Amino acid sequence: MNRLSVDLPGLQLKNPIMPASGCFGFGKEYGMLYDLSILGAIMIKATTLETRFGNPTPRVAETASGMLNAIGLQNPGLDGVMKEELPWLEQFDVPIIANVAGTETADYVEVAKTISTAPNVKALELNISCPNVKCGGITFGTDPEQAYELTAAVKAVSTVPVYVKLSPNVTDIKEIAKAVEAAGADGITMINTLVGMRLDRKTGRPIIANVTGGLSGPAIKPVAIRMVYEVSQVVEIPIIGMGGVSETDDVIDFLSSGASAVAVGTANFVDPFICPTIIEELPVKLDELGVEHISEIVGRSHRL
Amino acid sequence: MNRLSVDLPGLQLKNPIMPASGCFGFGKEYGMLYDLSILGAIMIKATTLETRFGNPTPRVAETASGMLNAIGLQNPGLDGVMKEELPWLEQFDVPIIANVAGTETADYVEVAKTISTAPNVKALELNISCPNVKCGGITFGTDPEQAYELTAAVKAVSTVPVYVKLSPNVTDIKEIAKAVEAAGADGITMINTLVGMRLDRKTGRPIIANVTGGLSGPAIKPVAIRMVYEVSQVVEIPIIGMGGVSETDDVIDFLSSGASAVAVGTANFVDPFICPTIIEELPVKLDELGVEHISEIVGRSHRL
Amino acid sequence: MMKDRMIVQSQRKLSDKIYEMKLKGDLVGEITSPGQFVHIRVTDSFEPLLRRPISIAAYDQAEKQMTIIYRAEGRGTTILSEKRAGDEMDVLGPLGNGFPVTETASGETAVLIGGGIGVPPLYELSKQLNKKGVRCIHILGFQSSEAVFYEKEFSLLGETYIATVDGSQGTTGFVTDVMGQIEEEFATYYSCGPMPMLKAVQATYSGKKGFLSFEQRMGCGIGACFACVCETSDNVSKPYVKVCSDGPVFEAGVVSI
Amino acid sequence: MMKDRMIVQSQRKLSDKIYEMKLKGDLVGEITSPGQFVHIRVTDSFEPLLRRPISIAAYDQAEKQMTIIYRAEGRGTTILSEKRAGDEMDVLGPLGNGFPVTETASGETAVLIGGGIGVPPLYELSKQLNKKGVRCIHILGFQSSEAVFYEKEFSLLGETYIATVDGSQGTTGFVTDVMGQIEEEFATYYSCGPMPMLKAVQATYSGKKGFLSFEQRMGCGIGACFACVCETSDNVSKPYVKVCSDGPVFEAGVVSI
Ligand SMILES: Cc1cc2nc3c(=O)[nH]c(=O)nc-3n(C[C@H](O)[C@H](O)[C@H](O)COP(=O)(O)OP(=O)(O)OC[C@H]3O[C@@H](n4cnc5c(N)ncnc54)[C@H](O)[C@@H]3O)c2cc1C
Ligand SMILES: Cc1cc2nc3c(=O)[nH]c(=O)nc-3n(C[C@H](O)[C@H](O)[C@H](O)COP(=O)(O)OP(=O)(O)OC[C@H]3O[C@@H](n4cnc5c(N)ncnc54)[C@H](O)[C@@H]3O)c2cc1C
Ligand SMILES: Cc1cc2nc3c(=O)[nH]c(=O)nc-3n(C[C@H](O)[C@H](O)[C@H](O)COP(=O)(O)O)c2cc1C
Ligand SMILES: Cc1cc2nc3c(=O)[nH]c(=O)nc-3n(C[C@H](O)[C@H](O)[C@H](O)COP(=O)(O)O)c2cc1C
Ligand code: FES
Ligand code: FES
Repeated sequence: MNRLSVDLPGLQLKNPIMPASGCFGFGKEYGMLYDLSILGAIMIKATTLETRFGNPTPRVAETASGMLNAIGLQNPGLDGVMKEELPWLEQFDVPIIANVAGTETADYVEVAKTISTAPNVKALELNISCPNVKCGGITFGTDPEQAYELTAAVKAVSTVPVYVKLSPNVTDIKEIAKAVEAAGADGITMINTLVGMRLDRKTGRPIIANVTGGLSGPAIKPVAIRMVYEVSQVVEIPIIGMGGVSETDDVIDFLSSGASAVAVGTANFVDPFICPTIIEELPVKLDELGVEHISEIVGRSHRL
Repeated sequence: MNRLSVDLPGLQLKNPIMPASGCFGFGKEYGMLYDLSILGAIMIKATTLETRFGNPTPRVAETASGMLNAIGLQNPGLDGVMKEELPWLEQFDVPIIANVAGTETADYVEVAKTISTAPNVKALELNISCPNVKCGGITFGTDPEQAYELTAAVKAVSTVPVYVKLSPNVTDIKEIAKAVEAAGADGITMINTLVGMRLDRKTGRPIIANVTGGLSGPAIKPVAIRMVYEVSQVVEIPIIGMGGVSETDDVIDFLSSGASAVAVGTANFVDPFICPTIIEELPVKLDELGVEHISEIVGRSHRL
Repeated sequence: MMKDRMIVQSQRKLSDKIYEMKLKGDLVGEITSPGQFVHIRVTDSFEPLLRRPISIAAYDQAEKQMTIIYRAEGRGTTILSEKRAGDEMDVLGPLGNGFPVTETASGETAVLIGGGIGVPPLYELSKQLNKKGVRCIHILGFQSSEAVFYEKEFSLLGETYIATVDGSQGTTGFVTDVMGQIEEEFATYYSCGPMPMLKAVQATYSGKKGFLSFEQRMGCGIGACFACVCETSDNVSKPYVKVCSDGPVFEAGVVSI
Repeated sequence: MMKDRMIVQSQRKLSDKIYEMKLKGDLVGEITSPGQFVHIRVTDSFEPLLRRPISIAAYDQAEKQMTIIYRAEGRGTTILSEKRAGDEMDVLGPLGNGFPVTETASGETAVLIGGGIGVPPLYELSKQLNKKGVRCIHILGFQSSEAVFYEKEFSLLGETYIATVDGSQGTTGFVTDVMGQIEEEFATYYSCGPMPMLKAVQATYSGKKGFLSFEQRMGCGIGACFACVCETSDNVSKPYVKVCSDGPVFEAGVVSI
């Protein structure tokens, strides 16, 4: 028996660890460092209908135990991803979760329809929470009705299960979660970044050219854990948790809070081998906790 | 001329630095370490109508560059504050900002009415954003209409200017800010803590007995700066900024983002002398920036 | 109370994960009783953010030197264990109210009961009691023989019984298992250790005059933040006490446990 | 590219805030050209979080040793400056594509123009060009005489002109003020420094074959995060390049500045 295996809609994962969207490109760079087949899955960079150059630089700024980014969904566009990136990833025995972004429902639908047909794309991750694009993105993620509509529209065309990625920048994340579940979402991924800002000490102006950026890294973990804890108690669909995962203990925390699998974002920049390291250490942690299979700790923070 | 003086409704501050509510008690403890008269002001611990014991312990937990707390507004109640705490503080030449909390409008009104008559209370800070009490508190801070009603009710009875303390746990903080301004608030204080959680590594259960707690410290500074930047551009009333201030440069950041004065919370626990240290270092910083008076940098992040 | 930049004089490993560190600085001059603690900032960075409360295990005012003994478990104490002689550290203290040596008269007997990292403050206490002419009996509980420390130091100050949970040294079980075996009369008891142990000790010695040192997670360490409160028993006038500034030592019966 | 735990061999202050550090490790064996950089994790904690990109200033593959020169300005580089010989550090590299030594033939002349902390990678470049028989002229710009470093080292490799903004050493003004004075013919130029300098250099030597090394704030350092992109000029087929993996060195004219 594989002690780390996780079964989710569309996804048979060898282990619950996957790089988070936007922090791993389309795998090529990290593929030079280790064999991508060891990963549970890969969440690829957001794909939009057209090629996007993204925001002006500077696009990143460091903060206390965190970082801000405002990449602006730079990507080669649906065509490029279908013709180059996804076929390249086929050499690995790893399910791909395609992060789908857009500015209006029609783009999302078109990207979802096409990308879900790629043989290695086993699930979609609907990005309704990107804080770094002017229109679209986060507005779908902060209004339960819009989130419902978009999810339903994408579900109608996708040939693979659809996970919806939630924004933490809301008064009540449970409402959004329930709305996307009602619309037919197969799972939830959470959280995307918190909107933040850093100023240049000399000029007093924002460092990020886009003014605001998305805060990620260990700093946001307490907020992410709280939200997974809340949402996992009001929805039936599984959650892939993320936000500040930087070491194996953090994975245990996310699973305990109610996530079924965990994505690693910013930590890849700090330690490019973090995913393989965590995968290696997980069985040791299970031994320490006296647990046979990783699923046993899912939701133990609120289980009776 | 005093290069650090700041004039705000009801408050003539020697300098823009004041301890944040809940992080300085009623001054007695820090008063053993330095002369409280050097401070710009003091925001005292939340006062409720009745004595409150607060939440069970553990009430604090450390997180990456931050901490969670769920004190639960423990305080000696209006009577105790009026009879013991405020008179004790009269020995110092420092304006007091009284943090007013409650569970329903009537309590807020009663506390505000009485406490605003204390001779050294120069302003109220309406706490509509405490995440750690079951009812009241934060619910007033997440709904613009409720925030409006409560502010108007308190304004009607207070004999001193009223500042309203905003919660960051909302989809759009600008709306709440505009609502309290419309209700007659004289100023805004922001931000209170983000709701977060930490689990025990062995049991997987929440460390904080109250389950969730409020996240404060350097980790939340990027969110606070972003929110002050946003709010200061949509309201005319002044802002007292806070969230992660730990060194003099952080004060410059908050002023640049649009705050007129700055409160220091968690950092008092890390360095009990942080307020006097910042007050001493500020003129040196102004020299470095080539600025004569501190007011010149207020809002420079978005000034043309 | 003062904030001092103290200098690390020495660091040595005593047993599994347990370290003894000696520190020098003016702060030592302000210590008034055994059982007070210091609040240590282990790094100048903001991660880990909070100070760590650690008891003063021994002090020498002439030399301006004090000893702390701690378990390197989490992030903060691990960083502490990496300090070397000569390093400087930001220490706030002495904090709180320690064990009252005055409550036992010369010629009387005191029982000192410690568990794990609750053992250290009893060392200075025993030294002071001994100096005063009090006879001390020590009962020290640990997980296993690998965790035991300062057995010899305590033995020099009085009879010393060890209990280990796994039975690898001394009595198998808890300190209370040893307590039951002691038949001598004593005037007072003093105890420091985890909450369940304090509870058991207080119950076993109910009716006796005793003093217990408590632990709570702390924020400020000086009484301002209300992080470290404990409810008091019904027969006490205040509804709560703060471990950091009212304690950490309370007379048995004061804190509701 | 590899992640190596390199050992600090030496650390020394060169001038105001500027430090030279020597590091040893297997990573050195993979360096292929001057102008490549390493991505350094200055602490094992998560604060500061991100790695810092620093150019390789010199390397010796036989000794597995490399030199970096950096300015201790912000939080990360200040921590770097506190390392002592014997300390270990997590270093990712070598990263990126450096200066093409092959673009200048033996017997030809190259002009190397550096500004501030852009000077270090030119040192290894000059060593390699010299070894090949290329004549090197160095133009190095600094804020003031206190900031000048490696003047002697460069002088040993060729004519070396210094410009300082405040005129306290060499020519008063910018590197471009020196460039105007050089009348000799040269085959290529190589430059590293702040963006305004690179812009001025490219404009002054327009039409000449040149190579510029760029800086951008980075996330991953290996091409995955799209933090460090630059727009390209209209005459290039790709709309953007990544400084970390396509650069940091680009032929003049490629990047839109
Ligand atoms: C008055 C007092 C005296 C103490 N004396 C000693 C002593 O002499 N020797 C010793 O080894 N330990 C002592 N402790 C316990 C010690 O403070 C904790 O073990 C230590 O803070 C844990 O820090 P960490 O970095 O290892 O753990 P982390 O897990 O990194 O700590 C995270 C946070 O939780 C707090 N925390 C975790 N465990 C405890 C605990 N048991 N008590 C209080 N706060 C905790 C930390 O202070 C920190 O804020 C004492 C505690 C108190 C309250
Ligand atoms: C390819 C490359 C090579 C470099 N080579 C050198 C060198 O040889 N010597 C040297 O002194 N400096 C070099 N730099 C600049 C150096 O990376 C920054 O000075 C350094 O990262 C600042 O870190 P800090 O901790 O001092 O500042 P902080 O203000 O603490 O930095 C905060 C964040 O901003 C980033 N940052 C700040 N300034 C810069 C900058 N100028 N360029 C890129 N990122 C920045 C940091 O990496 C960090 O993520 C190089 C930069 C690049 C991109
Ligand atoms: C540089 C960067 C780029 C990102 N790009 C995307 C993206 O394209 N799509 C998306 O859904 N999330 C994106 N994210 C958010 C991450 O997937 C993740 O939700 C977030 O960073 C929190 O996890 P972390 O703290 O582990 O980084 C990006 C994050 C970073 C740091
Ligand atoms: C232990 C603790 C207690 C607090 N109690 C209160 C309170 O009683 N009333 C209130 O308005 N805010 C309270 N706060 C919030 C702070 O005033 C401040 O808004 C917040 O901590 C952010 O600032 P900081 O990051 O500087 O701590 C408390 C914060 C802490 C850490
Ligand atoms: S730790 Fe702040 S009151 Fe005790
Ligand atoms: S730093 Fe990530 S792509 Fe260049």
